Amino acid sequence: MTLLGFLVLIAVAAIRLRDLFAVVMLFGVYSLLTAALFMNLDAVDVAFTEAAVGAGVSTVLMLSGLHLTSRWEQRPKRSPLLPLLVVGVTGAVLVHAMLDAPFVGDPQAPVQTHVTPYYIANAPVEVGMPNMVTAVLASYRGYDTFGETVVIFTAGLAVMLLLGIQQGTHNRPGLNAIGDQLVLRSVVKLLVPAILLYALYVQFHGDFGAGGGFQAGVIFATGFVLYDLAFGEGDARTVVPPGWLHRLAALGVLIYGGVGVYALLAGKPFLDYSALSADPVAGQHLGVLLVELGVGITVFAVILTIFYAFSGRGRRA
Amino acid sequence: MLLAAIVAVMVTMLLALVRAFLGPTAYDRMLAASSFGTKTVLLIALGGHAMSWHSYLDVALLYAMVNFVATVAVMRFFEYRAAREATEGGESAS
Amino acid sequence: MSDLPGIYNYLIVVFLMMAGFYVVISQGNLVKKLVGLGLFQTSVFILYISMGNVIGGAAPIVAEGVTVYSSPLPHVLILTAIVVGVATTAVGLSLAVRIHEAYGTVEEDDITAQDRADDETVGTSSTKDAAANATSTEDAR
Amino acid sequence: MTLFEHLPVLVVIIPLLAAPLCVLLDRPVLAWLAALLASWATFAATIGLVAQTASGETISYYLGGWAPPWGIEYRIDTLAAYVLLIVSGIAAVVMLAARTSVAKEIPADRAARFYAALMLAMAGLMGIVATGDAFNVFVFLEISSLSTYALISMGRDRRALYAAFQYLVMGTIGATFILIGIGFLYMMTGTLNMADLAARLPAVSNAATISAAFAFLTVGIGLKLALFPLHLWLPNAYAYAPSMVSVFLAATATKVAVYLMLRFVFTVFGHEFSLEQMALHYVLLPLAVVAILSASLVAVFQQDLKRMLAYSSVAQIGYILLGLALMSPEGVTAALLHVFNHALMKGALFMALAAVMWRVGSVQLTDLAGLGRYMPWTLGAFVIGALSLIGVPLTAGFVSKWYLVTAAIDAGWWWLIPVIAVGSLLAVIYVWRVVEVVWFRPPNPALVDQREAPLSLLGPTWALALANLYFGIHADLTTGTAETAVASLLGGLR
Amino acid sequence: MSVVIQWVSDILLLAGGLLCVTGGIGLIRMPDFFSRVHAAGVTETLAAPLLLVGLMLQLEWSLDMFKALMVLVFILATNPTASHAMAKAALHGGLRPWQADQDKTAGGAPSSNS
Amino acid sequence: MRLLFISGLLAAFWLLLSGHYVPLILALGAVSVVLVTWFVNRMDKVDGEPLSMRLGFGLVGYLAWLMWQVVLSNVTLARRIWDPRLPIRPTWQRLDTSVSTPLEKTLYANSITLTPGTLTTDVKRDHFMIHSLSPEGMEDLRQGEMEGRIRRLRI
Amino acid sequence: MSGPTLIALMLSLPFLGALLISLSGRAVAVRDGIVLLVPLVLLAVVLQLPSPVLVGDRPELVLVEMMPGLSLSFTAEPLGVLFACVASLLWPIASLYSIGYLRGNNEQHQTRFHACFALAIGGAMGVALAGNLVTLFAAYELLTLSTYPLVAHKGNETAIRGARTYLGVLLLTSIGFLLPAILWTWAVAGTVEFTPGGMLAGKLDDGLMGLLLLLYVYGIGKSALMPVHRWLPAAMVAPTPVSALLHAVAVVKAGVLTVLKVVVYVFGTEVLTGLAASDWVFWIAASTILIASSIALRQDNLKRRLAYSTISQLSYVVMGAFILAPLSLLGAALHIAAHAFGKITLFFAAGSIYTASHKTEISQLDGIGWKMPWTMTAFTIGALSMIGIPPAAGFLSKWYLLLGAWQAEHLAALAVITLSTLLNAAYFTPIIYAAWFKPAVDDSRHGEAPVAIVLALSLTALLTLLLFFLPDLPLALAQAIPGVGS
Repeated sequence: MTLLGFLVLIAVAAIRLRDLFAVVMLFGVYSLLTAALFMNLDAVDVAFTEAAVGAGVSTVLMLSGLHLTSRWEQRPKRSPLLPLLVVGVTGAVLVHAMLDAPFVGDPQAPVQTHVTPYYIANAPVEVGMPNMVTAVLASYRGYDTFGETVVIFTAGLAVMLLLGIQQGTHNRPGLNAIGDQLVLRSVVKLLVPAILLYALYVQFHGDFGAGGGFQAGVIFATGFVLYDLAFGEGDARTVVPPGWLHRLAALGVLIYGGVGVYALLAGKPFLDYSALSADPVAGQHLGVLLVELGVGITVFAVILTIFYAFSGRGRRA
Repeated sequence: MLLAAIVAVMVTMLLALVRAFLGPTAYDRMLAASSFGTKTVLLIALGGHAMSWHSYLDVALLYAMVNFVATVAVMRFFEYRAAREATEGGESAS
Repeated sequence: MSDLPGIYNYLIVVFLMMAGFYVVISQGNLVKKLVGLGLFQTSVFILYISMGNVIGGAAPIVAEGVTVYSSPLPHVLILTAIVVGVATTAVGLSLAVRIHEAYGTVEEDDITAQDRADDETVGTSSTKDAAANATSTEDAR
Repeated sequence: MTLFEHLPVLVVIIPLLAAPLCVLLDRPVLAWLAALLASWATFAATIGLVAQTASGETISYYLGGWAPPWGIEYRIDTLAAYVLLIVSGIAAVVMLAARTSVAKEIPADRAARFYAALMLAMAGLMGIVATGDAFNVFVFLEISSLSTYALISMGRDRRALYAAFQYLVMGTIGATFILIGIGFLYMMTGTLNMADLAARLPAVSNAATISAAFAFLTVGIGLKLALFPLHLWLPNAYAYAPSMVSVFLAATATKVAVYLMLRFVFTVFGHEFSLEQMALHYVLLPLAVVAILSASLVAVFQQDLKRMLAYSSVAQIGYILLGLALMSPEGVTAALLHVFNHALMKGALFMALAAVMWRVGSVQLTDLAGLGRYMPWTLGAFVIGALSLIGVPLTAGFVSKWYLVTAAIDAGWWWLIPVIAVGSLLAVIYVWRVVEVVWFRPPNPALVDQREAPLSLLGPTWALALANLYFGIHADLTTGTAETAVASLLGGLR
Repeated sequence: MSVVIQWVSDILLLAGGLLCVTGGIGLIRMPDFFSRVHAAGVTETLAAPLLLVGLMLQLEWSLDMFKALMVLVFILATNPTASHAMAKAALHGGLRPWQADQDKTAGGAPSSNS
Repeated sequence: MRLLFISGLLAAFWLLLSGHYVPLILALGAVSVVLVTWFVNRMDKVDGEPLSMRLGFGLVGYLAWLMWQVVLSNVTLARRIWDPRLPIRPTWQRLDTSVSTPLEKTLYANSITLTPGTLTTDVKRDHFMIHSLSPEGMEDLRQGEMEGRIRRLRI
Repeated sequence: MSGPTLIALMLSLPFLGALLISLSGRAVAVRDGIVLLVPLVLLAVVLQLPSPVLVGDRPELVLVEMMPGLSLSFTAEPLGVLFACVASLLWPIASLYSIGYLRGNNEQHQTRFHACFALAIGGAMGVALAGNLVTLFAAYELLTLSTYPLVAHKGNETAIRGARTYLGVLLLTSIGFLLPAILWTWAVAGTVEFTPGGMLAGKLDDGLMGLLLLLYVYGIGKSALMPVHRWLPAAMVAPTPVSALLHAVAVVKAGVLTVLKVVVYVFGTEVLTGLAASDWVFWIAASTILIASSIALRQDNLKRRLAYSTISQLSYVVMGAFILAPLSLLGAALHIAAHAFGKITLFFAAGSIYTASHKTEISQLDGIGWKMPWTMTAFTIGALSMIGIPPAAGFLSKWYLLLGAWQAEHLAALAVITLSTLLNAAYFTPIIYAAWFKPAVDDSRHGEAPVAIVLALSLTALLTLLLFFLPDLPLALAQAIPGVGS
């Protein structure tokens, strides 16, 4: 409840503030709070992702975007009446809809009684992993996740098309203006390996707890983003050249798709992992591992691509 | 006592939020947001234990990390901007 | 109104969604619009996660001594939706950046004003196209 | 399982996997070849699907081997196969012309990624149509939308950027509305599978939540559909996009949105709920009428031909919705026919403009005076498309308008006839302005020594133009399929 | 868990909570950005360790305890760095500390610039 | 050798995080450690600032001392915050220093920042810029106890 | 050759001609050869058709089934065959004339002109043979669209504006009224196939039937009933061969033919007889005759006077149909042919005058008869036919119209015909008088027009006379129309 109250405060502030920088900061806070709320609602995986994405990646991206555009918003000239009316009507419809909705947490709600029980009863057995979210994500609804991977690939492609990526250089921009961020660099140098390893831990422990390919990819990319922020993009681009990234992004999608096509060739439906092994459960396990790997690679590559694209523009500007 | 600590953390979050709204400078908001982030980490760690959430410490660890990255990014944002304004002679009045 | 507490969560979520929605449709600054979209989508995520929650349940990860789990399905859906959200934000931001490069502003009013000014001097359209094309080839390098 | 049984998923994953392949190949020619092969393979697979569903069967395909409602199901009935055919057919034709046009309009080092994005847009649209799972719709919707935003922004004019941004904002609002709608449905039924939803919805159909879900889905899809007055993004998006993108989008994107609308209105909610409880047609009807009249009128005043055609598209969507609003088998058949025929005519028209753009570098009306003398074949095809747009007999446009008016008469809504007639007359006006200028004005001095467009553009243009004639003269195929599709879609209605 | 540990843990948690709030109050009361950094530091340097150690005591010997430790280490390593970096950025962004002793310095009145 | 050391640290980190000690996960862990080490090596080559981690008991002792300082200054600061008069007199001054290696500088600067009441705002080649809530804090630093302890660590 | 083959040939020859003409555009001599040859072949084909039709055969050709119950089908029935004969007889002559005219005036875009001309003939054949309303509509629109480039031929502002009016009015009426009328018919009768005796009998009450009738009558804008006649004067901007095509060979004739087909095959004369709306249409046609004639009287521009004359003459056909007597229907059908021959002669003559002397106003024609004897002789014959004086064909059709009116005891019709004949005489005789009997004012030295033109107009003048003396074939065909012979 308190968290929701905080969220309301932030939302109101975000409407009123004209300093976009502050708005973006608040948006980051909003995401972080939402993630905490998700924890409270038993959605560990979602909280994990929202924190990495909303508070991390989105904020960083928006700041980059802000850096390349302008920080102050003009006072809007148009009348707020029509938007208010639209919002009012939409809100009224929503409130109306909520009056007939099952209560939050009602064990008799259709959500809890129809498909869910099957997952809870069978996912640990059929797919063989304790984390049902991963089981549903990567196997039962593996095709959605394939789509999700393609979405992120598409985003990377779109950003590449829009902004292009400059090749790496060895200068350290920004530093000449400010001077050496020695302290920051040293600490970052200590942290980056830990972050990278943590990402891989998240990648491979999605079966057991919160995490999985998507979160891992984001965190892995975050490690390099941090490195880039501290050491300058010249160094970062030498460590991970942009030329790798679009290939990696494509590769990840192809790994995921390849598992599906392999099943096709084995005479099973697309993405039926039981084709991977004589023992269906072992096949599921292997399949989930592989597709999560594909997801992780694509997400890592795309997030870093996007970041490079923005920071590359920054240097030109 | 765990509960008291949680409440204390939440109160602090509220105070940080107030600072974030008040500003007045962007750096104040940045500080408030960073501080808020740290409080969230603590909240997750304590609350997770209190309500026995699954793998809450992983999440807390992640939050701590993300918070740092975001802060560094913000800082960089200002550095670049300052550098740009120094070369261009300032673009915005305020 | 005895059922109000049960839907209290939802009502606040509705408010949050509408706050985001309002930002999107009322503000003229492109970056702020994107922030609004983010708020809007994030609030929808809360709606989904709320409906998956069950009283006395635990996170849907098999653990000893736990019998009631929250539904994993909304979590899966929202994981996907979060990805979609960040993808949209990234694409939107890169568009905003390019718009800023092309127009020198990210305010809708200014952009439409410039477009209208272009319309009035139709004769120069070809040169402007050529210029836009030149920048895009330059980007490519 | 044989290859034949995998067709439902193949039509989606062939273009989907061609996209990363294009990125890996990285050279424009190779990427184009890959995209071309993929689009034609998809087209061939779609024809297989059409054949399998021709007499009204429904194919169900369990992705990952999990039975619905636990897994995701692909469900292809006649209607879906019909729409799949439109999308893949147009894509196949577009890819034929793409190499020439793209080489001129897109920088060479981005061409490979451009093809990848085009493949993704196609795969997204195919996925929306093929799926039988409500949430999967959202995922594929976003694949197609995101790639579309990028594709539009590749236009040469800087306005393409702003157009893409507007589309992005509107599209995302639409997608979020759809997400809310799906969320409510899930909240009340606990399932996401469309067939399962259809079975479980009647029990809870009195809840306000379901009505709200219906409202949100309608508005969300309406945004994607460019339903008046939610169409504001469309004219700029189509006008400033690269030529090939305009062709592809104008011919397919809104069609898929129409399909989605049909799916939700009839399959998921069922006509009883949609019509009797929600009275959807009373909402759609006035909007459709206003769309036809106002958008046609606006089109008359456009100087940019692509923009003019874009407004015309808004009006044509009005016709399609008019068919839906009649809510009779005849009306829906008319709508489906117009979905198909409009794809053909707008494909031909935008393709002809692509050829003009290739040669002249502009589609401003004033720049094109007397062009007919230099590019008679291209503009001849344009005229055929234009006639089809007007609805002249022996063209495809006539067939759908014929059905539409007949359905209106059957429904007893006589007053729609003048609306349709006025819409057609406005079409005459905006189309004939062009014909007049390109054929009968003295040539623009800047055009001297222009030559006919290359065969690679002319061929696809004429293929689409001739299709307009073929399906206008021999409409059995389309009408028959449309009627079968409608029969399976609304078996209960009458 | 022994009673002693429980007691120690409770005391640590309570102290941490109090310090935490103190930092928050400081964040509000302090006159300018740089002094607020100090206040924020309170919570991060002492309150967080107190709370986390209190938590670790409750977790006893387990992987979770190590993870909590890692969180602590992480906070201790990053927060001063972040504070430092922010202060530095603020300085270079043109913000000057308000100094009680020499009112005539370049920065002028507190909390004016951005 | 250095890489082996880093790998070892990373492996320990993995084992503490993981909690699942089955062959598959362990093998993946090994791969992960190798991958990360490879990246670390790449970074070191590029940025020319390889990590030197000479951990010793000296550091532990220093940290213990530092924690105590932190507690002390925290108490002071907390008292000031709660004091209705808010008795602070911020100053911002230059602090000359003779610590030289990057890690020493980092540690020193962070230690200053970590103790509430003093804040390093800038690190230059031979001096820091320090913001202090009260002149006393500045004086304490000038006396050089902290600097001396850090220099004695020889890291 | 069998009936269907003939029909297929008739329909395909003009299109084939258009294709060949466009392909041979570079080789002018070859192209003009084709322009002359194809019409002759078509004529040879068309003339095979009357004999089977006259013995009661109704050859039919179903091309494709467009939609269930809707096919693209063609039937050779007397009315259409009559029109087809007239059109195909005039096409070769018009082609000859066009070649002469276009070359004589050094016109641009000759290839486009000839190709579109051929397409228009194709449309006319389609209208003539259409077996149902939809096919008729398609051919009707083809005719409209293919004549548009001809009207806009000159490409200057006036030409484009005139062409815009032409297309606008014709499409407005056809899409706005004719198409809804067809759809309505389809909805009511369940078919659009032409049926002798009509398909609507008893399907609608009188009020709605009247409304439908008005929709048809005004939907067929080509029949130029007032007030939808505006397109015809507007189209006067076109070159003279085009005017000939519009007024004589194809367009307006297709319009009145469509009216007749609707009367005969859609409503059926019996249904119309009892209908109040028939009377309305009669009066509309009658007033069009009188008003258009009075307007013609005031025109000094020769072609404009001829245009208004056409408007009034067309209404004879419509009026004849709506007198609703068998003989008047016969007269109406005959008038299609008679007016075609006469009016084409007049327009050819006008074009001839323009080509030779660049004169366009009637007041400039004093004494021109002696400079251009062939042209003015032909003009005189054409004018006689218009007024209805023997031995020109116009007399024949007017005679039957009068007989029909008498038969139906329709006094008003008698009065209108008489009055309009006087008006016709009033606006044609001054021209003839001036041409032959007034002294030439200017001394411009010009002779006859080029040979091709003179040859063409002499031929049509001859035909006008021939029709009077040898009316057997058209009479026989007209008598075979349902509702006439029986």
